[in-house]
Amino acid sequence: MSDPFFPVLVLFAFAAVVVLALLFIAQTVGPKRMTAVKADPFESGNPPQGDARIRFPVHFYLVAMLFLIFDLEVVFLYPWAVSFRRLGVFGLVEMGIFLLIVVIGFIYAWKKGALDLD
Amino acid sequence: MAADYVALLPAAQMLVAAIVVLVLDLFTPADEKGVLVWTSLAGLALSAWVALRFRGAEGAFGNTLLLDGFAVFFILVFAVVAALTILMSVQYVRESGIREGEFYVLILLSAVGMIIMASANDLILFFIGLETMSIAVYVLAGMWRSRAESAESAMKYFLIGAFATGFFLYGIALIYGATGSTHLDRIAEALGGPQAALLLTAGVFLVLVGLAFKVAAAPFHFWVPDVYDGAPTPVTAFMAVAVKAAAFAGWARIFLHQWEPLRDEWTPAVKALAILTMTLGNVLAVTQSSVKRMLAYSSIAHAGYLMIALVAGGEVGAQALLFYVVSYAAMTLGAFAVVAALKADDREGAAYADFAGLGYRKPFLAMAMSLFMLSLAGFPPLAGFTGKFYLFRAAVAAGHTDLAVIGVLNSLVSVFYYLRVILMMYMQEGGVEAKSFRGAPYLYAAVGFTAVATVYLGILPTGALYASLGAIASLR
Amino acid sequence: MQAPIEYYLVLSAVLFAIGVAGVVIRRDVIVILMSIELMLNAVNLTFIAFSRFMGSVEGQVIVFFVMTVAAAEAVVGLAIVISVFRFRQTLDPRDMQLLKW
Amino acid sequence: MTTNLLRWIPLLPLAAAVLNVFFGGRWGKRFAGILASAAVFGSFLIALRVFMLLSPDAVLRDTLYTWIESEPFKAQVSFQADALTAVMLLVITGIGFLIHLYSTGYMAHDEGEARFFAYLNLFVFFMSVLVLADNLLLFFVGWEGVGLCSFLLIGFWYEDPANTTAGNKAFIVNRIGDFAFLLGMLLLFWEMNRLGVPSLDFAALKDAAARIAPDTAVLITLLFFIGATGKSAQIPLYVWLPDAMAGPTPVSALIHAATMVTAGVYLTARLNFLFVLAPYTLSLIAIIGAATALFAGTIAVAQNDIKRVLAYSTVSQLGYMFLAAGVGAFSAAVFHLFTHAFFKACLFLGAGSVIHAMGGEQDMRKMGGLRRRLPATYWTYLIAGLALAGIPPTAGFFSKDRILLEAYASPHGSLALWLVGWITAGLTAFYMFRQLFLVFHGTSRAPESVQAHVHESPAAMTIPLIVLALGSIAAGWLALPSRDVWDPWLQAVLGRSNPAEHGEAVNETLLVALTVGIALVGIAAAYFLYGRERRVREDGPLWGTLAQKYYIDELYDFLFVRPFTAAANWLARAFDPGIIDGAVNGVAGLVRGISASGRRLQSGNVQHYLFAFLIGTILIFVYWLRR
Repeated sequence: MSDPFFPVLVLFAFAAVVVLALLFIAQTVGPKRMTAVKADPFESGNPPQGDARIRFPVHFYLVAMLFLIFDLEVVFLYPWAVSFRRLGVFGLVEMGIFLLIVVIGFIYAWKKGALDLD
Repeated sequence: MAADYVALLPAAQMLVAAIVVLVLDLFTPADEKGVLVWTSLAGLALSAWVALRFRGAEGAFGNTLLLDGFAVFFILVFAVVAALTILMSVQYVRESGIREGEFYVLILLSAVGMIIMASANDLILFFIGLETMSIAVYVLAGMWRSRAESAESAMKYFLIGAFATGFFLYGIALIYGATGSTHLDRIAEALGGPQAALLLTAGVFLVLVGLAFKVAAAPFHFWVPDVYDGAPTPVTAFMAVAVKAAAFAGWARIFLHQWEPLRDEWTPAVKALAILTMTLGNVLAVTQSSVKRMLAYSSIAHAGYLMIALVAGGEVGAQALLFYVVSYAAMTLGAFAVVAALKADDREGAAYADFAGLGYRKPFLAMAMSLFMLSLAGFPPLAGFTGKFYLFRAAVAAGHTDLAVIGVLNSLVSVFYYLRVILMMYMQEGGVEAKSFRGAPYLYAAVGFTAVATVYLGILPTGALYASLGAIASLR
Repeated sequence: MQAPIEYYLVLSAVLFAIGVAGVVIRRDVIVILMSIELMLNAVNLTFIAFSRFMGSVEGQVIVFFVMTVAAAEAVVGLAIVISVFRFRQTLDPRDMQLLKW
Repeated sequence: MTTNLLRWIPLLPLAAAVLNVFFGGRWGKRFAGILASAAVFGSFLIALRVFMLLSPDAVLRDTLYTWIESEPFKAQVSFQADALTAVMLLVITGIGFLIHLYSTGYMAHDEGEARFFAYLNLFVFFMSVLVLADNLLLFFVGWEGVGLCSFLLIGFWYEDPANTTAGNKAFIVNRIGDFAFLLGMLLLFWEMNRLGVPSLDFAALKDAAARIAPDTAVLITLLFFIGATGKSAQIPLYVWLPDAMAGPTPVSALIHAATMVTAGVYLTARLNFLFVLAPYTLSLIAIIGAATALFAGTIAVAQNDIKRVLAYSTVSQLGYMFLAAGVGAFSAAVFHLFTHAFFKACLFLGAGSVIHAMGGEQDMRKMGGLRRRLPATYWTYLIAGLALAGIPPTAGFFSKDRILLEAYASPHGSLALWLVGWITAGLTAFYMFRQLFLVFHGTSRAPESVQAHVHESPAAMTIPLIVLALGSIAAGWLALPSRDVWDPWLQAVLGRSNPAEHGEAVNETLLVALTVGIALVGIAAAYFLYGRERRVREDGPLWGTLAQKYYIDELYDFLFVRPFTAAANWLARAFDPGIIDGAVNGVAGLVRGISASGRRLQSGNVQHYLFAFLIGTILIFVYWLRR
């Protein structure tokens, strides 16, 4: 049992057991009296209006996509950052070009009005 | 270090052009979009010039990106085809409400992808080029926002494209596992040594599947008719010619040149694919009611003919392949250009009936279309015939006479649906009013250029043949 | 005690198969997109496994590229799906049959 | 020795023909006739010049260009003129010119005059090419050309369907003969090639003749002879000549009497060194010649159309020529050809002048008593008739007598052949003078309207008649027994065949007396039967069969023509649409069917495509692994 990660395994197991137990007990012991009010979607007290599945305006999707692109930009920045010293000027120029292209993409998106959410 | 960037120059130059057009588009008002056209064309011309200027520069990034004769040959083809597509689409795009700026940017970006594919000597680099091109073309297919068909065609192309990329990538992974590298030269060396045979075979096969999809070979061709029919005609032309040419470039470099030792393994499969593709493409084209859809099937059939060259292999086969790519490009682009000329506001005038009586209304267009149809069918004085001639000669020389025979029979079947267009144009009345010269000058320029090319390649093929021979020789 | 490479390969093959099945069977385009991403990740796993066993870092670098491409593909895929959704308000591929024969 | 004279003999008529075709009609009525006659006269002068230049064993040669060049084999368009060619040329151009002159009168009121003269000139061109050719290939060009012209000229008055069918009949029957000729030529070339001499030039043939395998030689000469029977109207391919009378009379005179029909005899004479190698063929030729002579003679007796009598007479005389060739006496055959050309042309032109006078009437039973009304025609007709019958002073006597002598005395000859020849001579005399008496003597049986305007023909027609009549007499004196000019002249080309040297010293004068006797008997019988009043009733079974030409035409029709057309109809109606069209449309339908069902495959559902992609991959992978 000298494997350093053994305690982590124990912790996982304990957490799983507790959660499942609570769910199970609530499910079996708790009373099940269904009433119309209880079936309503809970909107923190005030009566529910409209369909539960509201349609997100498309802009949310746009923002999600933009996030995806810049997130990947960061993915490439990490290894660059780690070996920044060794790469020297070459690395700097290279990453400069990469960032420039992405920024142009950002300007394009901004100019095309992808970001104004009103 | 400087040498590394020389080989990259054509691709980089094209990318810069794309970005310039992108930025320009942001700042040019709606009615002056013409400047974008000229900048794009200038960008293409510049990258072609750069490629020619630095031909033979030694490979960049440890020989993963080469600028040898082979790559330059294809770069020129891509540049010309992209330019013709832009010329073809100027009027078309304005009329159908497609955003002009993005249209040209995407064409340039996909050209960047193609250049990388043609000059990649590493599977992963090839993959990146392939994806750059494909993603740009997925969007291009869906640019005509006001038409449901365009969106649907983009969706179908994307789904199957991504699916095929999955297979392609899995193939690269397996080859990486089997040979320890994705660099084609090192793979070639490792082919001699002991390696996990099954892993390598599976990998090679999956790469073949990926390429076969891109080229629309038989079992993987189902997307072509729908996507080609739905997409705007200039994009269809671009897909049918440039994308296919890039895929064949990759196929030639990887399979014909690098994986020559594995010939006996992959040839039978490619031969089966070739026969299936040719026959299916021709037979299904017979009962098409729309010329555009017929041209889609015809492009499948011609992919089948091109695969004959792959099966033939060797110096002669590769030369036949390169020459046929050029002649195929000329005649197909021209044919699609004429179909584009028949577009009337929102309706795509592409059915056979729309072509009726064109001979009397627009004699120049009709004559050019007849040239393209005859050349596609393989009538002697034109490029199609010379191309097919060298193809079948290569096949017979390599001992695959049965392939040549099937090819000829298929050409026979193809004569029917090609000449039906001519029949419509000259012997029937009615049909759609095509664009006049004043209406679409660029389009007429494109049609003119391709018509001249079709005839020139037919009568004086030696120039193109010599160039393709040079390209093949540089592969060594 | 290092697990032999076959385990990893089998796992990635299974993942790949699941992805393929998802693409072919599921009736929702978004799920199809997800299955495609699953296929690509299965390939990533293969790359990592081979790179680990061959002791070369090349495989892992390749994963970077694959992930970027997968992301780009996903973005474009979603955009196309949205444009199709605009026309027919459904995500079922069987309704997208305007183009046939 | 080479010269560039020879080429003009054929080129002049050709040039005239071309001019007539394009400008004939426009430059006035007489232009066509004059131009055509001048051209042939020019050729005649050159032919004379060539005749002067030639000595018996000299050969003039004139090469124009290389026609076919395929490595070892080389066929050139080149002409040669030796003794034999000179004689033939004189006949063709000389008599040709006279007939052209005659035609200017005869065709004066015919609106197709330019076309007629163009065809006639074309004929003279082809005939001279045939005679001048120095290799078999060019000879064949001439051979086919004359066949074509005879077809064109027979069917000249194409409005009347009877003429066109006659033209077709002539062409088809000739084609059958030409087919055999072609086979012979190819076989000969095959054989020559085997001997290492890949050439068809007559000179080369002559040198290599000895080395040709005997049985191949027999086959070659047999095929050539079948070709000759087609062209020179011998049994069994003679049926076209009588029907050829449908053409204008000058055509009959030139083509179907003097020149074209003799092409077969010229062929045997030109290739005599081949025929000598095949005794079996020679005897066959002799037998067929004799049989044709007798057979045609009997039919001629019962004919009532003035031109048909002469047609059968020509067939019969050609029979004589082949009889001579068959017994090896080629120079006798050519001599008879030479003299026959004169008197037969004269007879035909005379008949033409009679028809012209009678306003197109050709049935002898409606003529009579023209002696006083057409004096010039009568006298020339009489002289030519005497020549045909073979009465002493005329040329006919010398040539026919020479043939009968050869038939009896020569090594290949026999008593039977002589006897057949002898009887035919009698028959010839009989039918000739029957015609003479019917047409010229007795009282006229023509209706009053016709008799009213009977008039002598214009000078343009009578002058040629007179010249030909004189020729019929003078031509004979070239081969007088005492001073024989003919034989030594042709000796170099045709080889020795003088009867005097071989065979028992037969009593020549007895044979001559017998021939003349039978001729006189024939004439007397004709006079007795037809001289004064017509007493004999021309009916009864024998007469009927003769009149009906032994029903040969009906027999051929039944044996060949009807089954052929039936088969053709069946092919056209049942086989072609059913099988061939069926197959072609079938395949097209099949492809369309597959295509239509194939289209269904394109369901439009993207997941079907993905599924197909997957299945495709699996199948191909299995196929890949199994290979």
